[in-house]
Amino acid sequence: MALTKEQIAQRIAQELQDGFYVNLGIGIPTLVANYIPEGIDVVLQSENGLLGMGPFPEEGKEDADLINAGKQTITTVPGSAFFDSALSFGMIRAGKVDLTVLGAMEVSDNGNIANWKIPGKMVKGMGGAMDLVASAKNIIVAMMHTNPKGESKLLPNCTLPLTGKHCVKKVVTELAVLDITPEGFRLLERAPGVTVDEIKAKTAGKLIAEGDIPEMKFN
Amino acid sequence: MALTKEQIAQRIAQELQDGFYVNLGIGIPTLVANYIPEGIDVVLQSENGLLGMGPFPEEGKEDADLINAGKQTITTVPGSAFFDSALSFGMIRAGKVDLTVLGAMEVSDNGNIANWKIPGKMVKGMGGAMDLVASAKNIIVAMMHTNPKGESKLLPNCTLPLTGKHCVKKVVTELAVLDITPEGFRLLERAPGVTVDEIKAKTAGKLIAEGDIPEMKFN
Amino acid sequence: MNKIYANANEAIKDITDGAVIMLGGFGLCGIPENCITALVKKGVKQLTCISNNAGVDDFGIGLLLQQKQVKKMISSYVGENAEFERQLLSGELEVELIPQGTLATRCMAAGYGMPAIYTPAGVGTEVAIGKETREFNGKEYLMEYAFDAEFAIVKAWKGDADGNLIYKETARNFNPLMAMAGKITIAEVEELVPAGALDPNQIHTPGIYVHRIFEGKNYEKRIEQRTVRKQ
Amino acid sequence: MNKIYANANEAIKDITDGAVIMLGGFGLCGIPENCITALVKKGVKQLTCISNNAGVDDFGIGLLLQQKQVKKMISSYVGENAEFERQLLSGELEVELIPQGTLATRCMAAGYGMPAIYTPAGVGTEVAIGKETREFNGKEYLMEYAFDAEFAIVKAWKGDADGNLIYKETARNFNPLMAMAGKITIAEVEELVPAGALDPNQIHTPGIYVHRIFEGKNYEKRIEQRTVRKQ
Repeated sequence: MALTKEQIAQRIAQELQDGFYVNLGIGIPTLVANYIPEGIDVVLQSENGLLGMGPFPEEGKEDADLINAGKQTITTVPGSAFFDSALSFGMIRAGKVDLTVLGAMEVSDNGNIANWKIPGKMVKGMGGAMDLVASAKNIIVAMMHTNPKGESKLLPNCTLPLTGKHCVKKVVTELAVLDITPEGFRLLERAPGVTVDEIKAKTAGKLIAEGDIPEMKFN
Repeated sequence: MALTKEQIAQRIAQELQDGFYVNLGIGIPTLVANYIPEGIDVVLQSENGLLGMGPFPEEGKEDADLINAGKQTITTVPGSAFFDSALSFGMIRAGKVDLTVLGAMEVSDNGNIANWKIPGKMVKGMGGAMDLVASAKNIIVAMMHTNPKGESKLLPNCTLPLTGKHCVKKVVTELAVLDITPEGFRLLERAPGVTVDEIKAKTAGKLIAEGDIPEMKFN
Repeated sequence: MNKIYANANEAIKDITDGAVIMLGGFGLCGIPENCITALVKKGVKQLTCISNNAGVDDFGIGLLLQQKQVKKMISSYVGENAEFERQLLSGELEVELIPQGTLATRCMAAGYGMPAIYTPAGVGTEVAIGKETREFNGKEYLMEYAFDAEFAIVKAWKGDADGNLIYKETARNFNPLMAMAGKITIAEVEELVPAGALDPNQIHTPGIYVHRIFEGKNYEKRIEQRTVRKQ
Repeated sequence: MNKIYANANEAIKDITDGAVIMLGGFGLCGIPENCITALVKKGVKQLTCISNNAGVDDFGIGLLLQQKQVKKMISSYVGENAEFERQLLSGELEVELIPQGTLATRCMAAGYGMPAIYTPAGVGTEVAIGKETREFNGKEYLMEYAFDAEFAIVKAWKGDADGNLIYKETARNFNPLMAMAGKITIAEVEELVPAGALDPNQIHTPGIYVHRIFEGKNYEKRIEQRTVRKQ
């Protein structure tokens, strides 16, 4: 059965390691924060100028001066630090952020990503996405395998304007976990009960599915 | 009569204007701080990371964490701010410092300056001098007109390795105040009792002395 | 040397039609509310605004857009603004979208006297069109130029008479960078104190970068996405 | 994630012969005294030291020079050090002198992931020899590369368990810049506190840049030029 968005986040959270500094994008990526494995320390970076982002505030404790990159009210955790936007992207550009998780409209089998613009429709802007994808050491894309029309979002080539080239390392969808390799998407895991054939059918880009592909495990 | 070093500093202090941010080099330039005209506010920048440098501390009040670029113990004034060395040279490079006063071994009549190295002798390094001369909007050199051997330090060309090119705007020596113009040193003022002929004799670079050259005035 | 102005109207008095101005803030967080209101009141037009966002319809830079005072926005993200969208589609408004880190670093470059910087953001995308690229250590970078703005308008938490500024939490964002970058920098602060009242170790923007300062009034500090914990 | 080390000996344990290390401080102000002592004790040799100054004969980096542990110094000013002078003239020691602002900005560039920066410092001088120059807005600049150092060793006033650092007065100098620039950054602090004990608004170096931290001991904080007011 296909994963819920919460389960996609939960599966991505399994990639976290002790001591990781992590930037989580808007949407499914934000949910990853709810599934940080017990016993490890992960520090969340918000690119508007915070290391050590905590959960949303309790009702009545919202602080207009304390928001995340999605403009949501947030809190801090002990050991947090504020800084300006240049230092924020400086630490991203310098490779100090260990993992970036973000959403996408399209990913191609050579690691290109498109997630900021649909020509002809309203252009909201790239925000920090281009900086993040150009600099992050490790980028995981969290998205649905297909768009609302049922068309694959894992493509041979992105059709939308690119956010960055050759940068995505891994994709987690409601159906599968895939690595981006020089040969294309490599299927690593299937959602419980989802067949390799279904994943193949919904993946337009080059897909490598060798041997026995295990099901994802959740605790 | 030739000026004392204190008087050179005093004459340079007349160039200060209200609201100026000023960087004073080591030696005679440091003395300028003692002659800031009454009624104007001048903020001293120390390139090791301080705006709002105050006088030396009282005996017993020295603080090892609070020094100037000459490694001397200092104090702060109200409104001071500390910052790192990159921001310090950033504000210098961005032209935010209104006036830089520094010493020199040689100045040429096209505004070149040499003050950091004597080949064959010990090389101590340029410290912040190259950054300052390359970026300052307004550079005044405070120095003696001749070296200990009696040779002019105001030259057609510097003989020592340069610190910067075409950067000096004004020179104040024990004998004269001179502007650097496209035509060479322009004599603006004489030290009290010093003749134009003496200044001419001691200036090896091109010297323009037109009309009546007034004596410097001290309060 | 007096940097203290009575209010926003006085501080922005010489901003005229066609000016290039930077405005601090991220979303509605840390925006110079008093100065925006004063710019609306003054009715200055044809502005080029460098700001990470464009406010919302009825707050922030949205107020300037409503009055059609903005000729061009240079921003990284301009979503959630119907009047903005209308003006953009009708061709009344020019928009230059640039990556957020590039926006921040181009401000910083101006404040540090660095004419250009290199960043990998936008390589291989339409952002790179017409820009010089260069490879360092096997990675491709774009050369981006320092901003050149006449005015920077920022909002700080505390400021002193010498123009030293301290920001609060994530309301810092672009404010210290734009404060460094303006030829004339105007700071509005929630609390204006005498020189010497702030700890010199804790200054975020040294006063040398700030030319005018005033204590703002009636901060609304609107929250764009009020989000609270599920109980 | 534990960044806390017991002492300097533990924190520098993996620095080996031939390492490139950055050392914070300006003169003797804000230098990592404990780590320098530990490096002397460890006897590691052939070091390349990036540091604004080279200490004095019997303190700071001078202690490493005395033991002939340094192969090369990259500094802006190396005066007042007789042993240094002897080694330099005898050819035992290499020295690369670079302008102070260039030194600082090359550290910053590393911390900001910028491969190179432009500065006018040194244009037309021997510092420019062999370097690429470029004109922007009618002014000539040198291109200077970001530093690439394995270790940065810095000294802060206060630090917390997550590696966040606060510096005191002019002891800040190069420390936050080098802290950003090291592949592995080691911070010694006068006071180590639990995470959460420092005000997040006041952090100079965010912990993401700091890999190891320990509370130093017996700071001498020697004054190089004790100067007092004339009564």
